Amino acid sequence: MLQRLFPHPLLSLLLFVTWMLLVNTFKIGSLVMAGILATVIPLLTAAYWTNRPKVRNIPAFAAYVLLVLWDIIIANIQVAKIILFYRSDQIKSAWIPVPIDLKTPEAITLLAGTITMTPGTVTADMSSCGRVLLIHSLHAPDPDAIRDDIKSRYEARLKRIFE
Amino acid sequence: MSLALIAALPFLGALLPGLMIRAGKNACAAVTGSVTALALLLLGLNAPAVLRGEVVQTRIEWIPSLGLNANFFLDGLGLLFAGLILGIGLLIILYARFYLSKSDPMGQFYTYLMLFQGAMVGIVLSDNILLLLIFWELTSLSSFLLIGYWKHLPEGRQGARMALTVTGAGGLAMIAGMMILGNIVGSYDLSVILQNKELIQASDWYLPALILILLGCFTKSAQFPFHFWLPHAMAAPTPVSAYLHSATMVKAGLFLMARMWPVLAGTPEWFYIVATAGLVTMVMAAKIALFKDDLKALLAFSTVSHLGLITMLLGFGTVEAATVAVFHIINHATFKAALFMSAGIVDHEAHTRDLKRLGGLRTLMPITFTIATVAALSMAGIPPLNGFLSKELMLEEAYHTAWGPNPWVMGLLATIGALFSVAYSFRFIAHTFLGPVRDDYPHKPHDPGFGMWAAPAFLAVLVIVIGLMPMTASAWLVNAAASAVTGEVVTAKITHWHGLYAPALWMSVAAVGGGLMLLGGHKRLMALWNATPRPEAKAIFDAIVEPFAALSRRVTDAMHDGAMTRYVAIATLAIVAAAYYGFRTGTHAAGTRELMPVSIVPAMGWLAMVVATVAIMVFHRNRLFTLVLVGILGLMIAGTFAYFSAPDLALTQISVEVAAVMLMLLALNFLPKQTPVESSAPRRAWDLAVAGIAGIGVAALSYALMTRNFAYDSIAAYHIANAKPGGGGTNIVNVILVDFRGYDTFGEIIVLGIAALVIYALTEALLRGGPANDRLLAWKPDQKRAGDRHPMMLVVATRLILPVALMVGVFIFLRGHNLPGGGFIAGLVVSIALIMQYMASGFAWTQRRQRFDYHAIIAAGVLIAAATGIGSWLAGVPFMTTNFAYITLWPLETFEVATAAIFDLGVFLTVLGAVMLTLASLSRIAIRTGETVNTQPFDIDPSEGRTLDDLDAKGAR
Amino acid sequence: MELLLASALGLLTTAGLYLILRKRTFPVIVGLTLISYAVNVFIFISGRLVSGLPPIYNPAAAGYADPLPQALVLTAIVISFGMTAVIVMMALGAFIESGDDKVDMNDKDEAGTTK
Amino acid sequence: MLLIAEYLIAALLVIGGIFAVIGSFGLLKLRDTMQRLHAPTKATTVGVGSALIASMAYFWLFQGVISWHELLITLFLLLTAPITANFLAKAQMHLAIAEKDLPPSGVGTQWATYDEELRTVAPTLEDQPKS
Amino acid sequence: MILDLALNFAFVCFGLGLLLNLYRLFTAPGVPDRILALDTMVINVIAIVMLFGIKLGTGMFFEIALLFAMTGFISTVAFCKFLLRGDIIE
Amino acid sequence: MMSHWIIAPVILPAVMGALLVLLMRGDLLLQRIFSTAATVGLLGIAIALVWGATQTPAEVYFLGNWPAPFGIVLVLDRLSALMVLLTALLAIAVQLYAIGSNWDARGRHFHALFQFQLMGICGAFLTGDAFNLFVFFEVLLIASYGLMIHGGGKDRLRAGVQYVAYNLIGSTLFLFALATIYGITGTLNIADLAVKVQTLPEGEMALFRVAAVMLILVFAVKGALVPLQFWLPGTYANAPGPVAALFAVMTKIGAYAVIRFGALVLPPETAATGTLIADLLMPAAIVTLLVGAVGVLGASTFGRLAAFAAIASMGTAFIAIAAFTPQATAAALYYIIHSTLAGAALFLIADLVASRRAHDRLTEALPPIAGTGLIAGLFMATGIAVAGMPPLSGFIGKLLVMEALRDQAALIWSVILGASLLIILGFARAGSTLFWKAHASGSREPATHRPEGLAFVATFGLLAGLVVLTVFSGPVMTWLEEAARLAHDGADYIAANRLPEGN
Ligand code: NA
Ligand code: NA
Repeated sequence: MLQRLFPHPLLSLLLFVTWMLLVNTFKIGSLVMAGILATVIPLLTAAYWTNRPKVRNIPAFAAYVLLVLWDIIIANIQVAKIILFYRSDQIKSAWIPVPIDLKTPEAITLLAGTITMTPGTVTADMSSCGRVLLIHSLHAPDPDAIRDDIKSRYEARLKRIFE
Repeated sequence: MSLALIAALPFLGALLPGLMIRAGKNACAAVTGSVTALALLLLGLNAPAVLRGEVVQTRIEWIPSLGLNANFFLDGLGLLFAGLILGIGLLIILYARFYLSKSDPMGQFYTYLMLFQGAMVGIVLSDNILLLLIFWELTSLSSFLLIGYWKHLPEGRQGARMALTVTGAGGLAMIAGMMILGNIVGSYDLSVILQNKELIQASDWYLPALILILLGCFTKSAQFPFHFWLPHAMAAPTPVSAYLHSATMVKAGLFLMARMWPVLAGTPEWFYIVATAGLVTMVMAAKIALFKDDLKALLAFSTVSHLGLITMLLGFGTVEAATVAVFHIINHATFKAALFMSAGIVDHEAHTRDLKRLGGLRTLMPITFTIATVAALSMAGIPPLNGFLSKELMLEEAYHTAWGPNPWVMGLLATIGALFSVAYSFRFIAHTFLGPVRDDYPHKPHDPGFGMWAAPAFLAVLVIVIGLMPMTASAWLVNAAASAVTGEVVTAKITHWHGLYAPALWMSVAAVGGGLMLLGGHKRLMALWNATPRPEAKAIFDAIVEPFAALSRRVTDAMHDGAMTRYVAIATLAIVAAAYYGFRTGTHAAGTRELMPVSIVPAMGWLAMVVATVAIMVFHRNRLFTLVLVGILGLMIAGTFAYFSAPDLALTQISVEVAAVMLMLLALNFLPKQTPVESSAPRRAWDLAVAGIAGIGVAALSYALMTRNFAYDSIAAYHIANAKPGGGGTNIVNVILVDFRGYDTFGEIIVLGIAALVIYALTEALLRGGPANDRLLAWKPDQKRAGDRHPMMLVVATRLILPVALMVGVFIFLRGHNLPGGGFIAGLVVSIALIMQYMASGFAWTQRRQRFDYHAIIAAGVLIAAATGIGSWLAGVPFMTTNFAYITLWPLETFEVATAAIFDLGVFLTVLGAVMLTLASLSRIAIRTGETVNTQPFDIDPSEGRTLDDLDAKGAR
Repeated sequence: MELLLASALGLLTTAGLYLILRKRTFPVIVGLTLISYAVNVFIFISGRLVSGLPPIYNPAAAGYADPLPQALVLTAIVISFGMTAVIVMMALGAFIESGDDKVDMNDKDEAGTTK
Repeated sequence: MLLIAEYLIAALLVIGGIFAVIGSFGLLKLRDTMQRLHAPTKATTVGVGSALIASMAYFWLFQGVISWHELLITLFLLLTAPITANFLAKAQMHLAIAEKDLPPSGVGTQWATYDEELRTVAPTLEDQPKS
Repeated sequence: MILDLALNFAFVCFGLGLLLNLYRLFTAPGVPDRILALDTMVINVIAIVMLFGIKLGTGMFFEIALLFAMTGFISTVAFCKFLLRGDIIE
Repeated sequence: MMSHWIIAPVILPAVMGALLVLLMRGDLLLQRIFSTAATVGLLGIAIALVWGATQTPAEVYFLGNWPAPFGIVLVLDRLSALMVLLTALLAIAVQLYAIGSNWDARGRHFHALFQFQLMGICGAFLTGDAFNLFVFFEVLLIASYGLMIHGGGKDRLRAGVQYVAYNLIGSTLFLFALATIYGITGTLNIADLAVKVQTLPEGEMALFRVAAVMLILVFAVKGALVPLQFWLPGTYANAPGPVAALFAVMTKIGAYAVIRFGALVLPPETAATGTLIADLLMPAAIVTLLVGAVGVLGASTFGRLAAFAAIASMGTAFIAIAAFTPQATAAALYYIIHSTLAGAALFLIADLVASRRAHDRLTEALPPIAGTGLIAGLFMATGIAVAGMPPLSGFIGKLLVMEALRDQAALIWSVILGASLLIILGFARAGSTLFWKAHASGSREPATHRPEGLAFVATFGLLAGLVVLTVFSGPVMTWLEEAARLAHDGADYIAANRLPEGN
């Protein structure tokens, strides 16, 4: 019953919070409304999200988010440095295939997103089998190091969270 | 009442033949005839009074404000003409019964005939010149039908058209003339107009009115130079010719000249125009008649000639001449109708009317011969027949009338006309009936049955009777009619012998002698005539009308050739020019409103906007880039709205702009991606100039507006003051939308709903079998397509973004009444969120997961909005009167409940449904081009074991 | 600021009309979009320019931007959106039916066929 | 306290502004499209992020309103930037980059953007839905 | 005071970014670059709108910024999908 | 006592349109029944409104219960009631024809669009608010777009694109005009506008004149006034027959609006605009009549002939309107009623012919069609009406217009009468080709065609309307003169709005 009422509990939670952020005031009425919407909207959209992933380790997920936020700041400073201080011919861009072990689409997407938001890398494409991500690196003197860094710093953590 | 009934009877009678024709031709003719007879009877009942000198009147108010009333009056003139029309009409009905062949639709014929008869009777009985005009034009129309009765004959069609054109044009001129007359007098009633001779003739408008009215008369009576249509009308069946072109319609012009004689005649203008035209017509038409081999053509031109004669007499403007004119009208009607019918009998029996193929019928058709001879001799003016009497009187009048300083030209020409008249009359007899019997008639001729010759015989008897006893047989009628024409009491003295010294006697003798001489030398004259080049009336008419019609077609087609670009350029220039004219002719004061200082960010936005706008003009051929630029413009305008305190507008602008760009992208998929260069550089420069002029106008207007204050307090002050207390919302814009001007919004959502319906219907039409469908089935994408239709990242992100965006939609909807937002923006936000879902996994996939009835959503939206409005009726207040209340429900805070919110829900649903239905339609078109529907949300799913590796392992690849 | 807006509006109108005078449906539709942008802003400025005073009722507000033109613009935007959707689809339909996307039609050649 | 806050907000604004300029500048300076993709997807998110946080702080400290919803925009931008980059990269690959100029995936399959037969992987329905 | 200064500095920065994007839009070698420039423009505009909110001390601009973010994202994806597949909602 | 009936002509079709979409979109028979019922209902309401307008001078319906000029008002006076009645009458004929000829089955949503079209038209006639007039213009336009391309097809869609594009430009102009008017006067209520324009400061006059010109030109686009008439032939000739017939009232909306604004807000006595409108309108109207008449003579197809006849009729109507006197306006109204019915009949007949032939070109004859006699009779009668020949109402209308413009007789009368001649000529030639020449073209066997009883009933109905109009011209004119007097006087109209003092 509860399963059917809340097909995506995490989504419901997210929506509840989103509503409170949107209304920007803390009132009982808002809470009621948030509750209603957090129930109804997942029901309405459940059809488009059938195989929902299980986040097994929420603290790890939180830690991952913080890590990524920090990396984003660092990444920005690095990119800024490259843009401002490197001559064009000094920038060594590279395409890097990164084989991945993750299987759930959500995890893969999260990894791909993380890669884009963090130091000098953008997820450009995926292999037809879904096993390899194609990364473009802005400045990659050592492509292998970047690939290993991705696997150890992000993928391993995501694997713990999702699988 | 009875006069109106007389005029109405033929029209009522026109309905009967069509009904009666099933009962047989005799019944049809009998019914038609009895209606006419009844009308004649009614006329007869009024006759005694009229002959006593009274005027019978019937007045029925119709359109008093126009002065157009169904007023009828009957005086001597009316009695004469009505009698002729109905009497001869009766004879024609009889004659036509036997004349028409089996294959001719008789019901139709009688219907047309009765229409015509009614119109004629109407003309002569009208006591209102506007009413008269109605009947006048009706004769043109009904004669058009009668002349074109034999539709398979091209002469019939052309003759009918020519007659309609000429008499129609004359009729139009007459409308103007009559209206001028009415405006001079201040009444359209004839009986009033006829009392105002001095007023009319003193008016500056007298001459225009005279000319215009005479145009009508001359065209209808085929007077020079409008005589040419009449012979071509001879394509009509002979009964028609006999009726229309001898006895009645052509006399309508004469009737009108006679009718208006008291107020129009007597001036030099009248004399020179009317008498001259009549004289010229008389002589010229008589001459032409002499050389016509077609019996009916001969008679037609003779008719023209005699009409000219009567016109001339009326033109003299004297009481005596007018009296003669009246007398000749009677005489001409009798002998000419008889002649036409005789000619018809000849044609009917011998199957030809060509004088060259006739001759010798005297012994084969003795009865016809007798009738025709009597009538023709009368036409020639041979004593003692009635034609002689009026001709003598005519010559007498002509002799005594001077044309300008010249005293004898009138008499001379009149004599020459009479001379020709003698010649063609005798030719008619001689070349038809006299001479040896031939053996090459197209058909063996013999006299027809009694039914067919009865009518002409009756007329021939009349010719003789009037001829022998004019005073007994006709003077009473002539007197009555002539008194009516002249407005004086006329007592005609008609005698055969005016004394040896009467000039007319010798003129007559000269005419008969000369006429016989002409006939004697006819062969040589005919050769001479044939050798002389003559303008052919039809050729001239065609030479005027056809090029004009062709020119009309060229001009019209060239102007309206579907060149939209030119239409728009013309419209633009016209609008700017007119607006500029309006501005220049008014007083203008420069604005005094304080300007707003320029700050840096708006200046940058302005620069972006200017650059993007110019870029669109420059790069518009690259369509995708154009859309990107449109996106920038939309963004900048949204920013402008935001900057100048219009948050609702900014929200709406940006969401509408995205939806529109999406739509254009979807369409662009099927369209060419580039616009080819099709205009020359000068053309582009011209277009730019046109557009630039309008642009300058808009800039100037907006600057002028922005730099001044309102001339009056804006009504918006009321909205601001009442939004919260009266409308229950703090977002004044939203309160205006759902409350103050909710009715606008109601219309607006219906526009949106209709748009979706139109798009849906259009899609259905395209997908129906046909060229469009074939083209779609054969459609090939014009650009290479990448693999991976539905990349995983977007699908996964959408799983989060969609719910959040829906929530944002709800948020924007709910707060709309108090803060920027509302149903419309919310509808668009939700639509855009759904579009994202469609982009992620495809429309069809999404629709299969969860099907919405978009039609129902639209309709529900409209109905909810309408219901909110209608609901207020229950409370006894007008449509769309909103209500709101503050409700406190523990433990919640006090919240507002407003009916406006329900209305806004209707808006929301309509917007949503409309956008979705549009997308669904586009998607269906795409599917018809061969697009497939995916069963999975994204293409690559490593978790489900449907990867290429697995497929490789299974050997599927 | 008034001059900036006026000039931008004039330019927008010019560009819009220039595109409407092109011979293919696509630029014409874009042109119509541009002039509808122009007129929307024009309606808006008929309430005169005000910055920082949104028409949201607030007892402390120093004044308000004229809300009425804003409401009118909203209506106009929505309507022109519907119109744009329709003409886009009609242009697409005409293209699919005839195989080209010309705006002008030769009425003389194409006229007269039975509907 | 307020002064510190003011400096903090000012700093955030300045940082945001600088990053915005850098991001947009990178768009001009960098050599090829793939490189340029890096600049705005990162730099501007921080730029806007700073501005948004500045806004939050401003309203919190100066107007006494705890304004959370700027956070929503920041999160939204963080969530969508990778998708945007992914699509732009795919578009660039599709239009301007030959498959042979890219390293192989190493597992024997093509990169998805170039795999024209990919849609055979996901079964499709050929019939047309009735609406 | 310092806040005003910083605010104006930020305005100029984001405005400058906007103009640089515009320049890139026209000089771009390919369509993806143009879309990228447009996307960046939207982000800069969002920032400007928020700064404007700070300047006027009103939260009125939040929804505008949010909607700009949503629509900017969706149009970018739509343009790219168009380039990739032609039909954006196939 | 405010009567809710005033808004019924808008609400009834709107609700019915929505219900048709919601409940019956799959069932044509139900659509036909309910849509026709709604139209009949509309007619009943219209009759009641005319009755009501005859009893009281002007009645205002305050939407949302907001006072004028702040809310939107509907105004029922003789003029608006008349136009609603005319719309309803025409609608019934057109609807019967569409059903009888099966046109409504050749595409989707015919009846829903038809109802929405009626809603838009009635809304435009009834509104007392300038911006609301724009909204309802758009409603009726967008419905007309759908109806115009009903059934699809290459030419129709291409012509449809032109029609839409041209009208979008018109709508844009409308908004420019409204915004300028609002920007000067600060009001949108028509009555309020009329009051305020009287005291307009001199310095504002030039701008206001620009707005007035733009506004009238918008109506001129709808009314197909030269040089803004170009859209009409392609649109009408390519629209489905019954739709073109319904469009007969669409051009009249332009005429109506010019009368409403010209008489109430911009009369020649107003200092601000003076005779500006008349000065621009009259020459344009004269040229319109001539362009239409020449077009009738030169039309290459029957459809275009009918379209140019429509243009000519608008020329005549605008000539009368441009005089801006009550008498001329009454004449214009009479002529509008007449030309709506006659023009519609002509389009229906064109469709009867076209549906029985391979083409409707007037340049070549085809064998006789089924029912030639009947159709030719209808054609002749309609031609008589359109050309302004007696005895039908066209003649009376023409006389009324001429009589009302006797001050400018030399020019106006010549133009009207000359145009009549061209039209007569054009009709005679067309009829001869369509019906008479057919008999000479060899085959005497008429082609067979499915009988369309209802279609003929509809066409006859319109002609019967003309006959009734003719016979009862007297009382009709008396009624119209009062309508025109009230429209020009404006006092009742303004008083009914109950505007606040000194606002
Ligand atoms: Na209310
Ligand atoms: Na709205």
